[in-house]
Formats: sequence, C-alpha cells, structure tokens
Amino acid sequence: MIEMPAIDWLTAVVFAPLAGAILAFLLPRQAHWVGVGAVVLTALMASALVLQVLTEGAVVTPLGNWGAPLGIDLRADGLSATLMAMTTGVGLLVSLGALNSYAHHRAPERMRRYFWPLWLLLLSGLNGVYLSTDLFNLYVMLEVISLAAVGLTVLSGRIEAVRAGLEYMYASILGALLFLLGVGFVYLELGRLDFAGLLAAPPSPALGAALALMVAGLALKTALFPLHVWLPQAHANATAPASALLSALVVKASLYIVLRLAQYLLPLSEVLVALIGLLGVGAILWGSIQALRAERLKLLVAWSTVAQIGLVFVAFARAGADGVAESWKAAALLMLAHAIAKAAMFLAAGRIKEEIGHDRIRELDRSPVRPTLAQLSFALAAISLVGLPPSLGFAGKWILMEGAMTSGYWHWIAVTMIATMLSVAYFSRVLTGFLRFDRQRTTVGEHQGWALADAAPLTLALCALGLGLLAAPILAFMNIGYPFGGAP
Amino acid sequence: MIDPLLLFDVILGLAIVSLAVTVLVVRDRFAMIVLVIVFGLMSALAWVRLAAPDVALAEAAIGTGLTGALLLATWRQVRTEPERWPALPRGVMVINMGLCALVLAGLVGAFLATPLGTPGLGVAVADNLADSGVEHPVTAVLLNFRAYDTLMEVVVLLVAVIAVWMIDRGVSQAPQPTLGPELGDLPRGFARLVLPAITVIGAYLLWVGTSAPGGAFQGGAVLAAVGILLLLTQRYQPQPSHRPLARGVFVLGVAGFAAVALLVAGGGRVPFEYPADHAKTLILLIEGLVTLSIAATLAALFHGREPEAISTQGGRS
Amino acid sequence: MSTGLIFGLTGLGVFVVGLCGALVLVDPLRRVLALKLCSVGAGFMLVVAAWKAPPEAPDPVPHALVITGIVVMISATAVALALIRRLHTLEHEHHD
Amino acid sequence: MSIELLALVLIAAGAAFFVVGTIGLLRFPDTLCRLHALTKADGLGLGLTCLGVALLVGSVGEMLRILLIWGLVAVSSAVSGHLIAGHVLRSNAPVRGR
Amino acid sequence: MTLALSIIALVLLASILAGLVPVLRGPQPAERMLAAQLLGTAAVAILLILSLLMEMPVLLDVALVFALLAAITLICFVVVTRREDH
Repeated sequence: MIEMPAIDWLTAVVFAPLAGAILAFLLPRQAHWVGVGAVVLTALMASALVLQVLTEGAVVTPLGNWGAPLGIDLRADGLSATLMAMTTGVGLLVSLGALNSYAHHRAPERMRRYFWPLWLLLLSGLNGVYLSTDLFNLYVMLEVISLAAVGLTVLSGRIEAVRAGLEYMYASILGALLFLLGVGFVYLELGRLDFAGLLAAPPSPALGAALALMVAGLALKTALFPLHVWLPQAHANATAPASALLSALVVKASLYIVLRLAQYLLPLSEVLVALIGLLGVGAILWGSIQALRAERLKLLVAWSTVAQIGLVFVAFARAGADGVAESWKAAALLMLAHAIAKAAMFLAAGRIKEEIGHDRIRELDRSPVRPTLAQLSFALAAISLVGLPPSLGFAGKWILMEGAMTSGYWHWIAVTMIATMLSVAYFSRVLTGFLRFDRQRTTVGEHQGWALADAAPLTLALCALGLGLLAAPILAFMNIGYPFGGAP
Repeated sequence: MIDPLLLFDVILGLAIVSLAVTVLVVRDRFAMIVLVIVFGLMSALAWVRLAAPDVALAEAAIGTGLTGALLLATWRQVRTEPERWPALPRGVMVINMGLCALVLAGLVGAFLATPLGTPGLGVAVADNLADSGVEHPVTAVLLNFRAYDTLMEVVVLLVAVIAVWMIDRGVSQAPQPTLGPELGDLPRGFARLVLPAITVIGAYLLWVGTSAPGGAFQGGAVLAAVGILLLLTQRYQPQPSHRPLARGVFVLGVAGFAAVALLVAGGGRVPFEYPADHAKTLILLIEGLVTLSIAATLAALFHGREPEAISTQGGRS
Repeated sequence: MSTGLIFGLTGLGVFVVGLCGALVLVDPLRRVLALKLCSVGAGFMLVVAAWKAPPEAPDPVPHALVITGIVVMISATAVALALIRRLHTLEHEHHD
Repeated sequence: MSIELLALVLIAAGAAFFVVGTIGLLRFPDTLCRLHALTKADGLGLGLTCLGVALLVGSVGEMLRILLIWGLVAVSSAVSGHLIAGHVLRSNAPVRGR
Repeated sequence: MTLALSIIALVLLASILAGLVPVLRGPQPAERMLAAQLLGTAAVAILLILSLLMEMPVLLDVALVFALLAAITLICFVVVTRREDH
C-alpha cells in the first residue's frame, strides 16, 4: 500500500502563509482576498496540528532528515501548539477587522496593497519561531518578524509613524544582534546550537554570558521596563489592525523564546530571576503611570501593553528559580489572555476612532454618537486585561498568586494586587467616558446600528472573557510533550 | 621569534577596533562612509586570516560593496541634514559608556575562560558531505544541511524589498543619482568595460560555489553590482510597467526554493530531503533561482523606491 | 596567543563599540553604522568559534551562519536607510 | 632557487612602491600632486606584486586570475585618477600653479 | 622565504594604516576617495601574498572581488559627488 504522503503540518503551517504572501505580493489588486484566504488556510492547518499534538503528543520533523545538531528540527509540543493556535486565531479575526479598516473608501490603495504580504510574512515568521528548536534559526525568524513588523508600523506613512518605525527598527535590530552574540557564545562553548544540546550543558562562564546577552536582547524586543522606550509610539501611531498585530502577537514571540531559554539553559540563578521580577514591577508601575497620563486612547492601550508585559515577567519570577518549572504556566496563560484581549482592544479603539472621529480621552463623553458596539467590546477586553473572573486574565493571575503563596513569595502577590488596581484606574478613565457618568454635555444622536466590522473585536473580547472557564483544559494541553518537566 | 603573521593579526585586530571607533566619532559624514568601507575591507582581511574565505567574499561583496553603495546613495539625499552631534546630556553619555565598559569586561572574561577549538559540527559535515550533493562544505551546510535557514534568509530579503517599496513611494521624485553625460564619456566607457567583466565574475562565483568558496549569495551580490551599474549609467531606467516583472523576480528565489523543498517531501521523505542522486541538480537549480532573486532584490534596494508613475500622485495601480 | 584569540577579542571590542554607538548616538546614519559594527562583531565571535589551529580545517557551519547574518544585516540596513530617506523627505516637505 | 629570489625581489619592490605612494599621499601639498603619487604607486606597486606572486604560484589558471586582477585594478585606478582630477579641477580647489 | 613574505605583508598593512590619515584629514570628498582607492589596492596586494603564505589559492577570488568592489565604490562616489549646479 503506497504510504499516503501524510501532510507534514509543521512545515505546512510555516509555508502556507509564505505562499499566501508571495501570491498577495504578485497580485496587488486582489491582495486582500488572497490574504484572508491564506490566513483561513493557515488557521485550519494550525487546528490540524493542534489535533495531531493532542493525539500523538509532541510532534518532531527533522528537516532534510539530517537530525538535530547538523540539520534543523521543527518540534511542536503543547506550549508551542497553543501559542500558534492563538496566533492564527487572533490573526484571523484581526484580518477580518483589517478587511474593513482598509476598505476602499477608508484607506488609500497602497495601504491595502502592502498590508497583506507584510502581515502574512509576519505570520510565517511567528509560526516559525514557535516551531523552531535551533538557536540561529530563531535569530533568522526574529529578523523576519522585525522587518515585517516595522513595515506594518510605517504603513500609514504619517511622519509620526515613520519616526516611531525608525526607533522600533533600531531597538529591534540591536535586540536581535545581542541575541546573535549570545548564539556565538553558545557555539563557542558547546559546538552545537539545538535545544537538546543546551539541556545537558554544565553551567560555564560562556553559557552564563550567552544567557545574559540573549535575555537582554529579548527584553529589548519585548520592551521590558528600562528598554521599553520604543513601544508606545510605535504601537500608538500604527493603524488599528497593525497595532493589534504588533501588540498582541509580535511581542509574544520574544516572550516565548525567554520561556524556552529558561527551560533549556542551565538552572537560573536566584538573582537573575529576582532581577527579572523586579524589572517586571518597574514595568507595571511605569506603564500604569504613563497610561494614566496618556492623552489619546491608542497611546493608553500601548502603555497598558508595557504594564501587562511587566506582569508576565512577574508571573515568570513568582516562585523563585526552582519554581520556574511551574510558573511558566502562569506566564503562558497571561500571554494568551493579553494577546486576545489586546487585539480586541486595539481593533475596538480603531472602530471607535472611525465612529467618533477622534480618540482624545478627555472628549470621549462629548461625542454626539450614542455608545456603540465597539465601546462594549473595548469594555469587555478591559475586564479581561484587569483580570476579573471568568476571564482568562483572571485564571492567569490566580495561578500566579497561587504559586507565589505556596512557595512563600508574598511580595509578588502584593505586586499583582497593585497591578490590578492600577489597570482598573487607567481603564476606568476610558470607561467613564463611554458610559457618560458625568452630565451629558451634548445631545445624543440616533443609534447608528451595528456594522460587520464590530464583529471581530466583539468575538475577540468574548473569547478573552469566556476562555477563563477553559483554563484547566488549556493548561493540560500546554503540558503535552513536557515542555518544562523532565524532557522524554 | 614569534611568528610574524601573529604580529600581522595583532596589528589588524587593533586597526579594526580603532577603525570601528573612528567611524562613529569622525565629524565629516562622507569620511564616515569611506571609513566604513575601509572597515569592511579590514574585516574581510580578518576573515581571510581566520581561514574563512567564503565569509571574506560575502563581507567584501555584500557587507562592504553593496552597503557602501547604499550608504553613498542615502548620504547624497540626506546631505543637507544638520549634524545632530550627540544631543544626549553628558551624564547619560557617561553612564552608557560605563555600562558598555562593564559589558565588555564581562564578555572578555567569559571569552577568555572558554578554551578555543571546541570540536564543532565539522566532523558531522565531513561525514555527510558525500551524499549532500556538493563538494564544498559551506555550500553543503547552506543549501542542504541548514537549507531551512537559507530559505528564511531569502525571505528576509523579500520582506526588506516589500518594506522598502512600501516606505519610499516615488511621490517626491528626488533627482536620481545618475552618471550624466556632463562627466564626459570616460566613466561611461569604464562602466561599459567593467559591466561584462563583473557579469562573468558573478556567474563564475555562482558556478564555482559547489566545489570552492562562492555560491548563490556572493554570486548574487556581484550580479547585483551589475544591476547597480546599469541603474547608475541609466542604461536601465525602472518604469512603472516593469513592476509585475520585478515582483516576479523578487519572489522567484523564495518560491522556487520552497517548491523544491516541499515537492521532494512526497513518498516517505521529509521536506528539504533531496533524493540522493538528484541532490546536485536540485541544489544548482535552487542556487540559480536564488542568485537571480538576490541580484534583483539588492539592486532594487539600491534604487530604493517603487518605480511609481510620477504623474499620478496616489500611484496608479 | 593564537589568531582565534586575537580576533575573538577584536570581535568583542567591535561589538561593544557598536553597542555604545547605538545607545549614545543620535544621528540616524551613525546609528545604522553602529548596528553594522555590532553585526560584524557578532560574526567575529561565530567564526572564532569555528576556528581551529592551522593544520586542522575550520568548522564550516558557523561560516554559513555568518554569511546568512551578513545578508540579513544588509536587508535591515536597506530598510533603515529607506526609513531615514523617507523621514528626511517628510521633514523637509513639512518645513517648506 | 633563483626564481624564488627573483619573485621575492619583485614583491619587495612592489611593497616599496606602495610605501612610497603612501608617503607621497601624506606629504604632497595638494590633491593633484597626491593623485600623481597614488596612481604611480597603485599601478606599479600592484603590478610588481602580481608578477612576483605569479612566478611562485602553481597552475596557469591562477596566473590568469592574477592577470585579470591586475588588469581590473590598473584600469580602475587610471579611471579614478582621471575622474578625481576632473572633480578637483571643477571644484576649483586650491591647486598650486593654477 | 615565508618570513620575508610575512614581513612584506606587515609592511603593506602598515602602509594601509598610514593611508588612513588622508582619509581622515582630506578636506574634500575626492581626497578621501583617493586614499580609499590606495587602501583597496594595498589590500589586494596583501591578499595575493597571503594566498602564498596560507597556501589558499581561493584567496585570488577574494582579491578579484576586492578589486571589483573598489571599481563599484569608485563609480558610486563619482556619481554621488558630481556637481548639481549644471
């Protein structure tokens, strides 16, 4: 019986968006249909891969059949399959939102022509990061993501966007080069670059330097506190779908690599974990303060990204160095919750700006337009980001505090509480504007009815809320292939 | 008496580091660009001393030649920019310098504590070289053992050209740098003489890649230099009507590479696993496509903008 | 005192000079060059990791990686320079 | 033995011309004089070195490659001399005896 | 023999470093490009000698690309700095 060539989902998930991008680049007028089609196809393939991981456990494809140290292996275990499913799912809904915001009457032809190839190449890079097990391959994938993300940031062509894009470019390339020097030190010490080689490596000065360089580079790319300067302007000045992709998906790739490094590289020293936690606290405080001072809606949402990333690093450091084997789950859940909710929030912010005409927070309650569906999805997303039950954010924070409690690190619980209070503070600035608690200043016009464009942010927000109920199965799925337990 | 070549290395090393500092410190911007080109030359010499001829070729052709051309073209347009010499307050500068000194001390400490010459993957490459389809180990690694990396690298080039076409739309038609007639016919004659020579050298580098240092990237870069010369001597002026063809050539390398990688995956084989007997032909096919794609992409990056019809403001298609 | 050691230290020196430049400098063109210096410095580290004492042939894998790094770096440089040119054009259109 | 000696002498002479060229580049008062020093050193210095190396090198193929290198450099340095001179004259820089 | 060649290579490297001074000092762009051309040619000479010392005939290809690189940057320079007042 000829063995039916089983489609290798691992390469399919990376090559499908690549083919979509090539087609979208070749056919500029039909770019949006080709783009949405490719994202739908990738989403289907991702779900097939998730099923395969569910049934068979971790799936490995040795590319070129050369095996790990010489060739490159693609591996999908629970953690990477979950993040890839999140990326394609959120990406699909953001694409639907993009169909509307780049429609003929709203955006120049050029933006529609170039959004889709860049977004699909970004998707291919993201899937490549989640599946790769080779350090240099991660570097090349990070570069694909960086260039595509800078392209998306600059899509609107306004001078603030170009200036923010240039700053983003410098930070992102410098981060990648720090990572590359770390890769050089790993090769100097071990003579191989795959994760399996890192597992058995005894601690040594070169590996210590490599870990420090890589974490520094990745912290720069995820805009962790002292290195966050480039993020707010880049995410606030991009167009709505682009900033949704940047804030929800691009930042997660570097966070994921930090988790992988913590898993594979030598046991982390207590000092390094505490330092990461401290930087997380700094990010929460500074991000929240700036969010409270932000004038424009999208700037507030961008600063809340800085704060939420700080919280992910706190979740990572909640139980000290030996607790990392458990606390990655809290970090992963918070990453998921932040991605879904933040995508919903940015899309909603874009819709609000379209309907009201401006996004200045102070005048949100003066608009003649009646509260719209977009404002509802913004509020629902805010609930998940704040972390109220039953949202996914709540589940993540719960596991964070639970782990901190069991290992006696009470200060992390206090930090989480403060983070929650601060996020309530800066989101309520916006929600009061929506609900017009203060006296109405102008007559309220007729209800404009619902637009198809509101579907994307609403579904995302509802997912962010509803998935909290599925936290246990998600956690069980993430544990397939023992990402952090004893590797088989 | 110590080996004089070691003395050569020490002087070369010191020259490279001091050049690096001078590049960032020298006031005149044109001197900065010339110094970067000389820095590239020196680092290519260092690659040669480290017995890495492939890297020296790549550094000379891409890192120094094409980067220098890009910098000169950008410098020409940005010449009137006032020199914003370090506006950072002195205190911040000192802190940063101190931080960098600390980082340097840490890295040098870690580097010196590590014995050199760890047995890397050299043995594994040598064992598998026979059925990789090519004789030259670096080309075998690039196009067979780590072909996935190389494919993604060509994707990076594709993303770059898409981003550059999107960023620098032809709306403000700054006068294109060209070798105008006012310079007399000597440079144009020189360009006419050098063009065929460079094309032959580029093709030679591509062909020799399977058995000696060379290959798709170095050959592609040298052929890109041909493209740049055509642009400079105005023998080829990009027209909006050429865009579909240009897009086709840009994606040629990635599409061809990915297609080959997937097509070989049928019948129980894994993607990128070339059948043993066809390996060489497949690799040469991929190299040819990738070289064409790289040459066109790098030349387009030098041209720096999508050739839009100047007449219509918002772009026609 | 071998060739590998000398150029390893050179690479680290160039990387840190580039890092310092990228952090301190303000002029956009110079910051792109600072990043190119970092890329050459990181490349030095990889090739030094592959270097063996002369009679032995060096390890080809890092050479392939550095070639990939050089091509990636010129793509990033090209995009950064396009951004700088665009910013320059926009700023000048802004003023006059 | 004499071939190696001859090659060594040629290469040494080539290097000497480079040194002279560099000193000329440093010492001469204005651009055109420096240009004169450069093109001489360029052409002859490399020419002698190429000749010396060609004597020592094994196959004919390599000799042809060395010839090609020398040809390319000689042509490009001649053209560069001419262009830079033209550039300097047009930009009416201070030239002795103008 | 190899000792003599090494010393010559050192001398050439020294002449390159000395050639850097006019690149820094030269007031006009033409001066700097002039010096850069000399450095390029000296680098080609060093490569030729190294191909003997390190028994790597492949370095001749590298020297060829160096020479090519000098030609390309030269033409770029001439185009970039030509007068715009015509």
